[in-house]
Amino acid sequence: MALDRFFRRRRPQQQAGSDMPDLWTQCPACKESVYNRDLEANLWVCPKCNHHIRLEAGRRVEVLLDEGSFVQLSGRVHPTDPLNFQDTEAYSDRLVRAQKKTGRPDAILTGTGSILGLPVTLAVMDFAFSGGSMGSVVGEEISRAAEHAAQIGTPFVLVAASGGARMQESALSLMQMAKTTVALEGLTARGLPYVSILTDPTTGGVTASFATIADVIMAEPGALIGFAGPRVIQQTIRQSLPEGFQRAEFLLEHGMIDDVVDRRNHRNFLAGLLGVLTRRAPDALPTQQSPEQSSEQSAEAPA
Amino acid sequence: MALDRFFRRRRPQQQAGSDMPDLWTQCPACKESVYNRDLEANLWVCPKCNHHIRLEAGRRVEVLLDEGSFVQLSGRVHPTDPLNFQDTEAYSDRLVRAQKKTGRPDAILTGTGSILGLPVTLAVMDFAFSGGSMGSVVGEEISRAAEHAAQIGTPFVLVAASGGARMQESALSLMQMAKTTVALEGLTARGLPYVSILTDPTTGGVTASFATIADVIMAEPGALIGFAGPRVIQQTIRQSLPEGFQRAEFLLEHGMIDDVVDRRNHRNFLAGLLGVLTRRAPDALPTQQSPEQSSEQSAEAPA
Amino acid sequence: MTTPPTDLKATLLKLEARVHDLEVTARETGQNLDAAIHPLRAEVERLRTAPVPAANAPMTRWERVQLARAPGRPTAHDYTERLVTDFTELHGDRNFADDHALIGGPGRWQGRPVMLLMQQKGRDTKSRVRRRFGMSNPEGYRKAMRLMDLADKFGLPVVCLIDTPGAYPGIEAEERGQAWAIAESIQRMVRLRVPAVCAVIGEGGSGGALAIGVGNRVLIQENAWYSVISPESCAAILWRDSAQAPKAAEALKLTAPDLLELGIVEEVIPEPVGGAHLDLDAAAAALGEAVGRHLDELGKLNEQELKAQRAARFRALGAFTES
Amino acid sequence: MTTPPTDLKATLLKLEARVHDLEVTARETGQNLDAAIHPLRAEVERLRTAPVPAANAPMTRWERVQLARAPGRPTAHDYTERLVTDFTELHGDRNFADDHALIGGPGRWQGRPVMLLMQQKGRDTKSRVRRRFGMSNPEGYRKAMRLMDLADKFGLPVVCLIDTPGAYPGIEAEERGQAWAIAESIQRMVRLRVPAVCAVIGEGGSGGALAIGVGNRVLIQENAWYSVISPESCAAILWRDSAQAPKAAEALKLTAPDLLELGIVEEVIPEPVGGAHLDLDAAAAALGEAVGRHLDELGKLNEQELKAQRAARFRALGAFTES
Ligand SMILES: [Zn+2]
Ligand SMILES: [Zn+2]
Repeated sequence: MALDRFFRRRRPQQQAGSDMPDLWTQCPACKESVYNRDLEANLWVCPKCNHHIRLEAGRRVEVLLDEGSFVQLSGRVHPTDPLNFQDTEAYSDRLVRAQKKTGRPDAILTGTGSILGLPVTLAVMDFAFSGGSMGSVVGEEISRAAEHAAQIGTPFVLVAASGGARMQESALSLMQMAKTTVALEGLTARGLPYVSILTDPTTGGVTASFATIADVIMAEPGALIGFAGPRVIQQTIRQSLPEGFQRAEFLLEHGMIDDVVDRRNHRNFLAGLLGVLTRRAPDALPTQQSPEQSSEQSAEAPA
Repeated sequence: MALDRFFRRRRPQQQAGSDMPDLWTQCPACKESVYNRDLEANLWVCPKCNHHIRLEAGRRVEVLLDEGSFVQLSGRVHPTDPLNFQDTEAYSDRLVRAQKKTGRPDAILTGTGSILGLPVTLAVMDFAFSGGSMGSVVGEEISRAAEHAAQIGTPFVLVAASGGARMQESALSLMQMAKTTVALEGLTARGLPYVSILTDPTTGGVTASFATIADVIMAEPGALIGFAGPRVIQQTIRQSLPEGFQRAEFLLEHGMIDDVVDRRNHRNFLAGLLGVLTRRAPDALPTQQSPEQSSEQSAEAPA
Repeated sequence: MTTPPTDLKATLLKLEARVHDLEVTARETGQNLDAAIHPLRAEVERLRTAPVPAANAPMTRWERVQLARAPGRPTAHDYTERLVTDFTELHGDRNFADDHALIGGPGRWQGRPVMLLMQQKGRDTKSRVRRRFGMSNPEGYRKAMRLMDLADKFGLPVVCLIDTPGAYPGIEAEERGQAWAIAESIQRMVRLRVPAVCAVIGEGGSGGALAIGVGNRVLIQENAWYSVISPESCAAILWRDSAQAPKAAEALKLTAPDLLELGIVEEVIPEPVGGAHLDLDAAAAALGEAVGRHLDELGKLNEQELKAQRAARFRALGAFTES
Repeated sequence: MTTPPTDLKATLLKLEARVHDLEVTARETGQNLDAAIHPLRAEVERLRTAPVPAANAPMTRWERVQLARAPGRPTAHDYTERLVTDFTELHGDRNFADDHALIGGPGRWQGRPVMLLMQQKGRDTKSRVRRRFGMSNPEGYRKAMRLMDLADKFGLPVVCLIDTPGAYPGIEAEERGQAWAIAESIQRMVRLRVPAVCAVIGEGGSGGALAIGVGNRVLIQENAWYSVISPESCAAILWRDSAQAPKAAEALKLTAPDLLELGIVEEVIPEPVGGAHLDLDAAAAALGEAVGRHLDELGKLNEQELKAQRAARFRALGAFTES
């Protein structure tokens, strides 16, 4: 099976940039304690309850790309405080704090690499940085990454994780929704695929722009995905929300996403899909998914 | 008001081809008897209950086009019986009967003319001929009319009235759905508007092809419009149908048509709309509809 | 024609053996395997009682209609499992729902990158209900259009496997514009810039089938049918008695050879003697070869030629005289 | 005119300095920068000749937000009644419903054939409820896209009148893809082959406004606002107290002059002293003139130029430094 091969190629190991001070991690969903080493080997999916734990951007890159293939593009663009925004704290102070916490200039990491040998350009939002909020820098880096993909002729893969647009840049944040959309046009012009992966949570202006105009939209199981946040909706309608509302599975049922894909199958899914969309010859590396493998169809016994 | 002008220009009169043996007609909706002369002056809309009485194709042309402007295109194409179809009656006999009844080769009348001075090509389905069913001739005449419009550079207006595809030509009837769609492409290529008017009833393969891919879809009040007939649906779901189901107003609410337009306003509506879509200079003939004239908005008092 | 008539007997023996195996396993393991056993048993029963076509006895049109609908008839999945690799099912119309009666996604048709669209009836009672017996709601056609957009964008030929009694006739389907969805899907196919090969593999029911049937080539399996209306509905209207369906089937001339003669299809794809269900591998091989051959032929045409050929093909259909 | 005179003076000085800079650059590089210089110069001229507001009545940002929302504030209909003839409202998204919060259709903007899209809050309680106070469901944006398709097909410039607190935050809106509809509408505007002029005439609330705000020119009335979030919601999140909305409004810099300075809009359309509601005809005249002028200017560009200009305009927005 393809999954076996995947794991054979990616043995657990100590990662650069991801220190593991604690031996155990408590799963936020089932509250069980899991060995960090096991968790990492399982791509931070809880082995007990299958909960997909949120990933810091660097880890996401490791989960998706072939080992050692990542070449970073982002990092030179830094945020400013164009409105001199001050709430209970100055925006500039918030920025410094988030930068120290994450080691990144802003909530975005982009670069190139490969997935099962297939070259891609990748953009990963970092929820750890200010809730993955989208300001000018996030918009600019995503735009540049999309343009880079078009220029070098690779598919573009984006991992969304964001609470929405960054209030502290007001209308400038809002405009990133249009800006990124403009930048993605280059991929369309060159017939290159764009795949987005919606992870927990993806809401607001990010869902309402680049994240959902992808050619193919994947989502991680259980991810919260929506435009308005659940609290806002509850305030508006003053009634309780339906079970599973705005979760990935809910959106699949409502026709909004192409599939809910287990994190441990992302690489296979992407390689199989992008191989066909780019009309590459079937690879020596078999990444075959025949129709009966999808969860939906396995429910049907042959007649 | 525009309506007054309309009536001034179209006084009741004895029409060529429409003999009126009876002095009175009973409205099929409210059962009131109405003077034929009054009915004609009111464009066969019941003055008592506003019911839009079904129109024979020739009358429809008179209702829509400027007096004397109609030049017929259709008439040279005649139906055959390609399958040698025989049910309780031979198809060929059915055809002869319908031809005698209507004086037309098949359920379609096409031609050119003008609406408040604006040149159009027009196709009108004739429900009186075999329930307006679409076989090869209907498909061919509509296709030719659409192609003619593209060739001479006029908008195309189609009045639908049909129970659907004609069973007696089986798959050949079905293919008319694709054929007419192909023929309409010429209008798109030349940037010419296509407006359809759905009248009572428009169902089946006609609704599921040329009638609903118009740039603008008008419908007459109360017209039954749908894919499956109400009886078929009732048999499938074995429950009663909601009030007003498949009526023009229902479809407007469900976003399927552009507007429900009273027959007495068709000419104004079309002239105003087509004038803008073809970017003609505003005419000397005022056909203005400012926003507050729509029924919806008149409900709102200015603040 | 690939399978000799003796194959029916062989198939029956094979199926009976499998039923027996399953029953033994169920006993031994204590597992309830009824979900697997029942359909097999039903199929055995069906084959036993099915009118066995003698080599010299051509089937009536009505018999073919029944064969095309038989529960054991291979579904689109049976073929794609054998013919398609790297398939990624893409879900949803990005508007309202994911329809399970019409599914699709990119994959490789015997190695050729394509966009696959297929009507899927389901293979057991539960999935048949979920897939509405292959009758799509508007969302199915809207998903199809979305996938056609992707096909055009990435230059993937479109392969459509048609198998539907018709579009679903329900209240909600009407509310959400069943007719509109079909009409727009027809138009979308007319506008495709890539090759499109369609194959009717079971039932080709009316507009619901044509919605994904506007191909550069339209093929049909030997025992499939394609018509403007089902024989039952036709009989109900014209004879005022749906029991007259066999008569209607004759009158409608809806079988593969009829359609070839009428110019509605380019080619009839042979099935094993007795029907595709008797030798699935052979049926799949014939379908794979025919679709693949047409894809290869169409691959030589450019966008304009493809659109022009498709338009001309459908523009020409119809029977009339001119005075 | 309500801008405090000191701000006006400062703005004038700034704008004049920019005009001067551009002129110098043009001379030095030999580049023709008229396209950039002319709108700036026009704005300088406008500000110079604008009626000077009473010195004792400067409005705070929060006061402007309240003015933009006041029930007496003219709605899109108030303007189109005065500026648009031959209007035909086209209904429905051809998918699910007709949205009453976002409406549109072809008409003549002071004689010019255009496709009009407008958010409509309603003018009395009943119509406000029916129009969800200008908050569209996804169907509103899908209708907008359909009308943009028509605009492209018939070469009609698009005029958008923006006035919404935001897209509707409801269960059904989420179920039917509110975010998707907004994202697709933004993309649809990016792809327009015709000129698009947008004007914020009241509230420009977040993505719900931007969905029809991706114009070649974006204008804003003097007392309108445009922001990534409403002051109340911003205050609720950042101050954990929506009563701090006035503070949030200050911080968000969401007024017309702010947006001009940030480069979000090309032009501030003057309103009668005290607000557009005090002299509807004058307000309409100013709106009509500004939109019409930009339409005329854009009419000189071809499809490629229009798309390129619009793309470049939005691609350039953002504030960052580069190491
Ligand atoms: Zn867990
Ligand atoms: Zn009456």
